[in-house]
Parts: sequence; structure tokens; C-alpha cells
Amino acid sequence: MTRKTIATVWLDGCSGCHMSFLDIDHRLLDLADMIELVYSPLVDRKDFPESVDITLIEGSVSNQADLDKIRHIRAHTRTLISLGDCAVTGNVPALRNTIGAEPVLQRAYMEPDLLNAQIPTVGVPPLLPVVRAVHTVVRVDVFIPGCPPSADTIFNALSDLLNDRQPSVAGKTRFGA
Amino acid sequence: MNPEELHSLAEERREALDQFQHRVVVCTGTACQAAQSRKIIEALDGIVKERGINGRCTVSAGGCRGLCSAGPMVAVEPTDVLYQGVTPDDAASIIDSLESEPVKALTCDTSAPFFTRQKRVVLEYEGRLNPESIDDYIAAGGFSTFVRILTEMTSGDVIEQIRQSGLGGRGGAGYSTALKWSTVAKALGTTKYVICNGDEGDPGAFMDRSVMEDYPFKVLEGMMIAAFAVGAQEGFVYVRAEYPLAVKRLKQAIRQAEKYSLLGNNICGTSFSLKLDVRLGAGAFVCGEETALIASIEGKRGSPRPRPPYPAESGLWGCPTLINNVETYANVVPILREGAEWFAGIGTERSKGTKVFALSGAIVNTGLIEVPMGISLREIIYDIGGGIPNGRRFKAVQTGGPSGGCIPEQYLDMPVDYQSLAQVGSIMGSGGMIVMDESSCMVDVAKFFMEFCMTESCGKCIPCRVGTAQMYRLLDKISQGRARLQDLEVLEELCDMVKHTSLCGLGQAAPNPVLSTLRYFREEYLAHIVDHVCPAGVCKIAHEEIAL
Amino acid sequence: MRPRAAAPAAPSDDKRWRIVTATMRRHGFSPDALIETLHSAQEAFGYLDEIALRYVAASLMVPLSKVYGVATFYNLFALKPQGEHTCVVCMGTACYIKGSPQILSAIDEEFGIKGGETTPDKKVSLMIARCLGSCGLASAVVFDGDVMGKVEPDAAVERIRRWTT
Amino acid sequence: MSRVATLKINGQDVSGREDETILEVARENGIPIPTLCQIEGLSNVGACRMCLVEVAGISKLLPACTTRVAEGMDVRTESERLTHYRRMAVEMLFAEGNHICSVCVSNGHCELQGMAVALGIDHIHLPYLAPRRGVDASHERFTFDANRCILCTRCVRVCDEIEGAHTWDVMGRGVGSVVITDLNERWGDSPTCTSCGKCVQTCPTGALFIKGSAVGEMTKRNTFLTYIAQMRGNLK
Repeated sequence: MTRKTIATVWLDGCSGCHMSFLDIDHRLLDLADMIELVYSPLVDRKDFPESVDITLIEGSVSNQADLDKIRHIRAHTRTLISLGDCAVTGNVPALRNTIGAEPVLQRAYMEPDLLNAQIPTVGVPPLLPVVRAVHTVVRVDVFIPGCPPSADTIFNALSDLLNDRQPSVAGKTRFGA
Repeated sequence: MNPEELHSLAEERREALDQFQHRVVVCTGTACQAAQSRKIIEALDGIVKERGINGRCTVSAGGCRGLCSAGPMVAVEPTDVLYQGVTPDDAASIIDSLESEPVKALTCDTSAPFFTRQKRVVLEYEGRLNPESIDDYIAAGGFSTFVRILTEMTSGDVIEQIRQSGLGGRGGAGYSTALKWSTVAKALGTTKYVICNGDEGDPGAFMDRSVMEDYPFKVLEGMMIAAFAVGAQEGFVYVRAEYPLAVKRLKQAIRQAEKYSLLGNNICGTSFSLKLDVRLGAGAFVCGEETALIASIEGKRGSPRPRPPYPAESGLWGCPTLINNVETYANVVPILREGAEWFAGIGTERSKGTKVFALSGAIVNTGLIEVPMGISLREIIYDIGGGIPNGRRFKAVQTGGPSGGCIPEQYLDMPVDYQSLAQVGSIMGSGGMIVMDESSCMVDVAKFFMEFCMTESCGKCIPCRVGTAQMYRLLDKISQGRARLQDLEVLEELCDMVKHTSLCGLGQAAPNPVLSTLRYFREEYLAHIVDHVCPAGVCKIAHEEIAL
Repeated sequence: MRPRAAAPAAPSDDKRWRIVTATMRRHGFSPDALIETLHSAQEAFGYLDEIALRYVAASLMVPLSKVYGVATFYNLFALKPQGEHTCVVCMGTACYIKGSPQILSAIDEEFGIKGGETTPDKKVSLMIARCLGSCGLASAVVFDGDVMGKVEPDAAVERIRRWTT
Repeated sequence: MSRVATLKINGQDVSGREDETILEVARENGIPIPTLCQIEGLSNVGACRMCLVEVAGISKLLPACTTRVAEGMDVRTESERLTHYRRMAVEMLFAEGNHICSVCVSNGHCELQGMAVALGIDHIHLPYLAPRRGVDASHERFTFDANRCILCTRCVRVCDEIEGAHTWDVMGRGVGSVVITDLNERWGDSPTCTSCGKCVQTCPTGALFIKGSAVGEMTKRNTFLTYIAQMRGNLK
């Protein structure tokens, strides 16, 4: 059996979904035989591979780098999974959507009484005007809501995919779970 | 007042009018008033006095002649001369020519198709009556039908006549008027109401306004007959506050009718009593929906409620209530005067009578017209309307306002009736007819109507409240050339859902302008989405990155 | 008429309150007369302020929140004072396709006000009408009650400028 | 006394009094119909459209909460189409307000969230409107977070119909509708609010909650509604 290539990506999130992924614990070993983790914050690789079977996306699309990244990833991924509420709904990062990017930057960097107050622009990507859920930017194949989704949910969904079944998370997780 | 008194009053008034050899009637409809027709009356009056002929010639304010684009209109009776584009400076030449040939330069050709192709039932007096004088109306035979019915007919007879006439509700859907009346007549309860829906809210519609302003007595008489038929003792005319002249004239008309005891207790010495009053809207399109209208009369937010129960069973203050539109009531008197058979002879097999339309947009003759049902769109637009000005091409005609659709060229020969219009994805609606040429963008038109529905949604039910806002956002995105093809799919999905799940007619019909433009002008949507261009050059295309 | 305590006294000895009270009396102080009463208050004072809303609520015995709900549901009720002059641009279908949006943007560009707004000097309020029913005159604009037909953006701006200078 | 009608719901023969609604008869027979604005003990407004059902011979979908049963009626409460519409209605609510379940006091006890689970909604495919809405924390015991309000008007109805204060109502219209207290004033300053908390307990989401509740801590208790309705003889 050929192993499926898997990638995991952080966009704008708290990494909690990755923690939950690791919470799969010993079952990771079961998965290990079936997958090859080709790209992830957990492995040391700079470029996204040419072709990946399954990519798990954590986090929302909040800045220009997120946007560039997700478009590239979509083009090189067979099955794209929105993992967790930030990717699925925008969640906490999207709280700023009611206010707008600029006022948030002003509040964070300019209003506090700081020495040389300035909004950072060098070496950081510019914020998008609106924080987006992943599926509003690129096509998404599987949604796993939750904040974070439980390890069981992630494991089951992955197992389904590895066995060429369409995963069903209905009733197993929810927004905010 | 009894029939004899009414008759002699009419005679008296007719004689009084006949004393004048010349009657000059100046249109005081909205368009003509905007063109200073009040000043024309002053000028004419001045000249008449100056010439010392005030014993032979009278100048009066009249109603709309229909051809608003040629206003201000002045008519001379009894020679039936019609002048157009009159200014106060023309007063002398008009008065001085009364005994001789009409003023050539000002004469409006009444043998033009605009006049000859119309069939006037609702607008039968063609603006000749002074809308502020009950005597004028009575002299023209007004209230004689009501008085005759009151003294000679039963409720059942009246409803049977209406049934045989085939009259359908002119508010838009064409629901059988007789069925409505008999439901209210049969409903249990001693307290019943009649309501006249004068909350004409469609943008691009001003028929009911004209009818209320020009023929307030005729509308009241229709309501009085309806009240008699269904057994109501009280009624309201609900008029939008944006129509102050209509409000004023209806209130005046009610006072005058009360003075003649045509309204009040034991009318004509019968056991029938009726009190009518005017209620003002306050700027809410949704109040045209009957349950919202009732809530508004009760002093509440104009939110519709689910039907059934229908107002016929449980309406105003929980009592059986008859609600008809202005134009429907205005048809009642002619039907009962001329007979159901006569009325049923006008129109088509399934749509009887005439329909009043407000013709506007990219068309030569804008104004108010009344045509027999079944006439083709082409006849209306090209013969009566005079075609498209500025050498442009016809693109679509919009009927039914925000609840209707855009009809393309291929259906121009289609007969105008309730069924045919529905078949092509529009509705008759209350009668707004807006002609568009190639300079109109169909995406922009759809967006315009969706913005309307979004801001006029009462907010009670989810599909209409949220769905219209989402459809508007998508249409805005499309019009800016920033949408993706998936957005079009979502738009269509929203149309289907909002149409089938909204609580009232506003939401249920809100997707119609989108659906009809998608049906006939899909390529225009695609041009915005795929090629990022607006073919009509109306929309401002954004050149920023797509999808953000 | 429902049994009630004595109707509350008018908020001040401003004579205009008599018009409002008269409207309510004509309707027997029935809660159903809320909209008619708000119309009459707005006609008397130009807009509905908190004092008027409280007075009407107490007189008709309608809950405060309901009065506020009704006053904000209907477009014609204004809760803020209007400018000295009003310009109402019709955005009915016929006017729209004949260029009302351009009139609005010309006014915005020149005087910095959008529909529903009033210039800072309180001279001019700009309103949008859903349809004036004057489609034959498209585009129609009402300047202080006078309907003007076939209005071009420049003409509208010119007419308003006469108010402001 | 109302007559009894026999009808079919999902093919099952049931009977009900003719003054009962389809929803009442369905629930008496253990047939679930989803609802959001409806709550036992308050008047029904038919606003959320979750309870729409198909009735044979009628082309329009009808709200079960306000439609009375009739002899011979043939009702379907479940179909692919109904599920689709219900999902869209729920998605619309998520897209309309700012519902961030992960930081909400009602996380895990929210009727909106529960409805999403019941209907298998795993993402919102309709455009988010992200309105700017406020929070009123002026009341000493309760908070109103308009971001989580779904305009079901239960608070308005319970305050009017049960408490009799009518502190709450809806202002504005369309997508700009907001529930308010008195003349759109701070709740804490309300001279009409009795601080009874019925609005909080009937609110289906975390829009109205007891101060000091942390994420997921706000559970609602509204059994008093049926009790009061029963005591007043309103319950049929």
C-alpha cells in the first residue's frame, strides 16, 4: 500500500487544533503506517510539496501571506480540510471584522502610550481588510468544526479519508466544541 | 338623501354647469402641478375676469389626462379641445380663441394612438371632474349606483354581479374579488370592516395615486357598495403619507359625503350605516401587504403575520375585514352601473376588464394609461407609448416593481394578462411599467430592486431579513466585477429559499427581479463575473483583487 | 375607551402640544392612534424627540419600547431635527434609471451629505424617497415641497447652493 | 368546544382538536418539528420558518406553529427540501450576527448551536454580514450582547405577555432590526424592567445572560413558562 502524503498548515490560529491532532496519542502510530507527513509546522521543511494528498488547515485567512499560502496549497492538494473553527468560520480572529483592520492596528500599536509608537510594516505581511474562513477563498473538501475539534473527531475523519471514505463529522463535533 | 333628491341635485348641478358656454379644465395631477399648472389656473382666471366673460366661462382644476410627459394639459369643454405644454403666458391666447379656432401650436392630437388605443373604465371621466366637488361627481351620475343598490338590491345580488363580471384584485395577484367579498359576507360576526389599500409603494407606480387624487368619490362609492355587500359598518382608506394631495382629497370627499348623508347612520333611510375614515401610512412598503396594513391601522409596527387566518375571517381588531386595492374599488361602480356582462366583455377569457398602468422610463409618452386586458406589450410600448426615444433599442420592460420581473423583447407580442405575465416570470403587479433601453444594465436593475426589498423588509422572518441582505451583497459584488461563479450559484440558491420560505409576499417575491434577469439576461451576469465588464457601461467595475 | 388615570399634562406650555393632544383626543386616547399621533407630533415639531415620545407613550398608555419600535419602523418619522431646507431625491425605478444616483453623488460631492443626512450648519437635509409617484417627471426632486421634474445633477446642486449662500 | 380532526403527519394517523396547531398535534404524538422562535407558553409568531412543513395540495410551505390542523390534512415534516431550507435558515442566522461559539457563555447550551448540530451544518456557505453591534452591560444582573441575538422576539413576548412590563421591543426594521429596552436606553436605567430575568431564561442563545457567567456556563431554565401558562389557563 502506498502511503498517503499529508500536510498540516497553520494560518491565523492558536495552534490548539494541532495540539488536538497530537492528542490522538498512540493512535498516531496506527496512522504512521498509512501516512507520510510531508509538510507541517511539526516537520522541518520550507516549501510546500508539489502534490499532497491531504492537507489540514488550521486558522483563518487574515493577512496577505495567509492568502498567498492557501492559494498555493489548494493548487497542490488533492483533499483540503478546514480544521477547527478558525479555518471553518473565522472564529476569534474574525472578531475584528466588525471593526476593520485599520482601527484594530491603531488600537494595538498607536493608542497605548508607547515610545516610538508605530504600526509594524517591515517583515510582517499586511492584514487583509476582512478575516476570511478558508472556504470563502478557496474550495474546501472537508469541514471539521470545533475549537478545537476533539482528537477522536480528527482521528476518525483522517481514518475515513485514508480508507477512501467521505468523512462525516455530523453530530461528533460542532462550532465551539 | 334619497334617490329622488340625488337625482334632482344632479340635474341642478348639470344645469349650473351648462350655464357656462366654455369650461376650461386644467390638469392638477402631480406632473402638471410640478410644471406650474396652478399658475396657469391663476392666469386663465385673470384673463377671464379681464375680458369680463366670467358669466360664460369657468376655469377649474381637473384630474390627470394621462399624458404626463406633454404637460401641463388644459382641456376646453364642451368642444373637447386639449392643449399640451401650456404655460401661464398662453392663457390669453387660449381664452381669446374660445369662440374661434383652437390655438394650433398648443393643440394636442387626441386622435393619436395614445388616446384612441386606451379603454377607460377606471379613468372614465378622463380628468374632467373637479376632484374636490361632490356636486360635480353627482352631476356626472355619481352615487346614483350606490343609492340604487341600497334601495333595490340585496348583498347577494351585488356579489353575484361582481362574480359575473370576473373582476380580479388589482393589487397585483388578480384574486377573485367576488370570492373575497362573499367570504367576508359569510364570515361570522356583527362587526366587520372594509379597507381600501392605498399604500401604493412600488417604485415606478402612480396609478392609485392618480385615481385617489382625481376620483376620490368614485373610490369611496366603490367602498360603500362593498361595505353594503359584505355587511361592514366601518371602513378605512389607508393611504401612504407621501401622497398628501390624495389624503386631503379623500378626507374632503368623506366630509362632503357625510354632509349629504351618503355616509353616516341609516343611509337613504335604510338600515345601512357606514363610517369611513382615512389612515396614513408612514413610509413602509411592506404595509401594502394586507396583514401588515392592518397592523399599521392598529397603530403597530407593520409586520405581517402568517395567513391563514385571512383578514376575511380575522382582520382589523380580529374582525372579518375586506381589503381591496384602490383600482379594484374604482371598478365597482362601472360594473354595477353598466352591468357585469359589459365588463366581462372587456379583456380576455381569464383576465377581465382593463388595467391602469403607469408608463415610464425609456419611452416617448410617459404617463398614465388604461388598456383592456389582453393588449400586447408591443401595442402599449410602441403605439400608445410612442416607442423608445433617442434612437435607442428596446431592452426590457419591468412590471410588478420589486415583486415583478424584466420581460425581454421576445415576449413583446404576448398579451398582457395575469396568467401570461406570470408565465414569463413577472407579475401584473399594481401597474408600474418601466421601459428600459440598452443603456440599462440588468445586474444593476436587479441590484436596485434587491436594495429596495432589503431596506423595506420588516425584519420579522429570517429568509427575507437576512436573505435579501445577502442577495444584495452578492449582486453588489457581481456588479463590481468582484464575484466568482460560485457566488452566482449561492445567489440562485438564496433566490429559491427566500421565495419559498418567506412569511409574506414581500419576501416571497423579492427574488423575482433577480430570477427574471437571470433567466433572460444571464450573459450580462457572466460578463460582469467572467470578463469583468458591464456591457451597458453602468456598473463601476473594481480592479482590485477578486474574492476579497 | 379604556379606564385611565387623568391624561398627563403636556410637557410644556408650547402651544404646539395642543395639536398633538387634540389628535389623541379625537381618537379617544386609544393606543391604536399611535401612528396618527406621531404624525401630528412630527408635523407640529418637525421631528420626534424623547420628550414627545414619552408624552405620547404616557397619554396613549403604550409601552415606551413599543412607541420607539413604531417610530423607528416607519421611514417618515424622524428622531432628529431636520435642516432648514429639505431636498428629497426620488429613487423610484424610473428616476433611478434616468440618473437619480448621479444626482445623489453630485450632492454628496458638493455638500458632503448622503441620503438621510443634514449639513453640519443645519441648513440642508437630503432625503431619499422610495417613489414620489411622479415617474413621468423622472428624475424628480422635491425642493422644500416643490416638485421639480427632469432634474440633472448640476441643476440640483445649483438649487441647493442657493440655500446655502 | 372545538371539533376533532383526523389527519396524517408523516403518514401516521393522528387526531387533534381543530383549534390546535400542526406543531402541537405533532408534539403530542412524539413527532419532532424543529423550532427556534417558538416556545411553549408564549404566543406564536411564525418568524423563524424552521417549523415549515409540507401539506399535500397546498403549494406553499406552512409554519407548523401557527397553522391549525384540519380534517384530512396530509402533513410532511421531513423532506430533503425542508431540511435544505432549514439548514439555510440556520446558516443565515450564523451569518447575520457575530456568533463566536468558542467564546460564548451559552456554548454547549445554545439552541442555535444545537440546531446546527441537529441539521448537520459543518460550515456556513452564505456570506457573513459581520454587523457592528453593541453589548449592553448596564444592568446589575444581566447582560445583553446583540451580536448573539437572532431576533426570535421571545424576550419581547415573555416581557409583554407573562411579566406584563413590555420593557423590550424591536426597533428599526429589516436586517437593521435590534431589540431594545424602553426608548432604546441603557437596560440598567430602565424604569420599567422588573429585573425578573424571564427574558434571559427564554433567550435561546447567549444574547441575554447572567453576569459573571464564563464560557459555556450559561444554562437557561424556562420551565416556568408552561407552568405560568397552565396556571393562567392558557395552555390548551
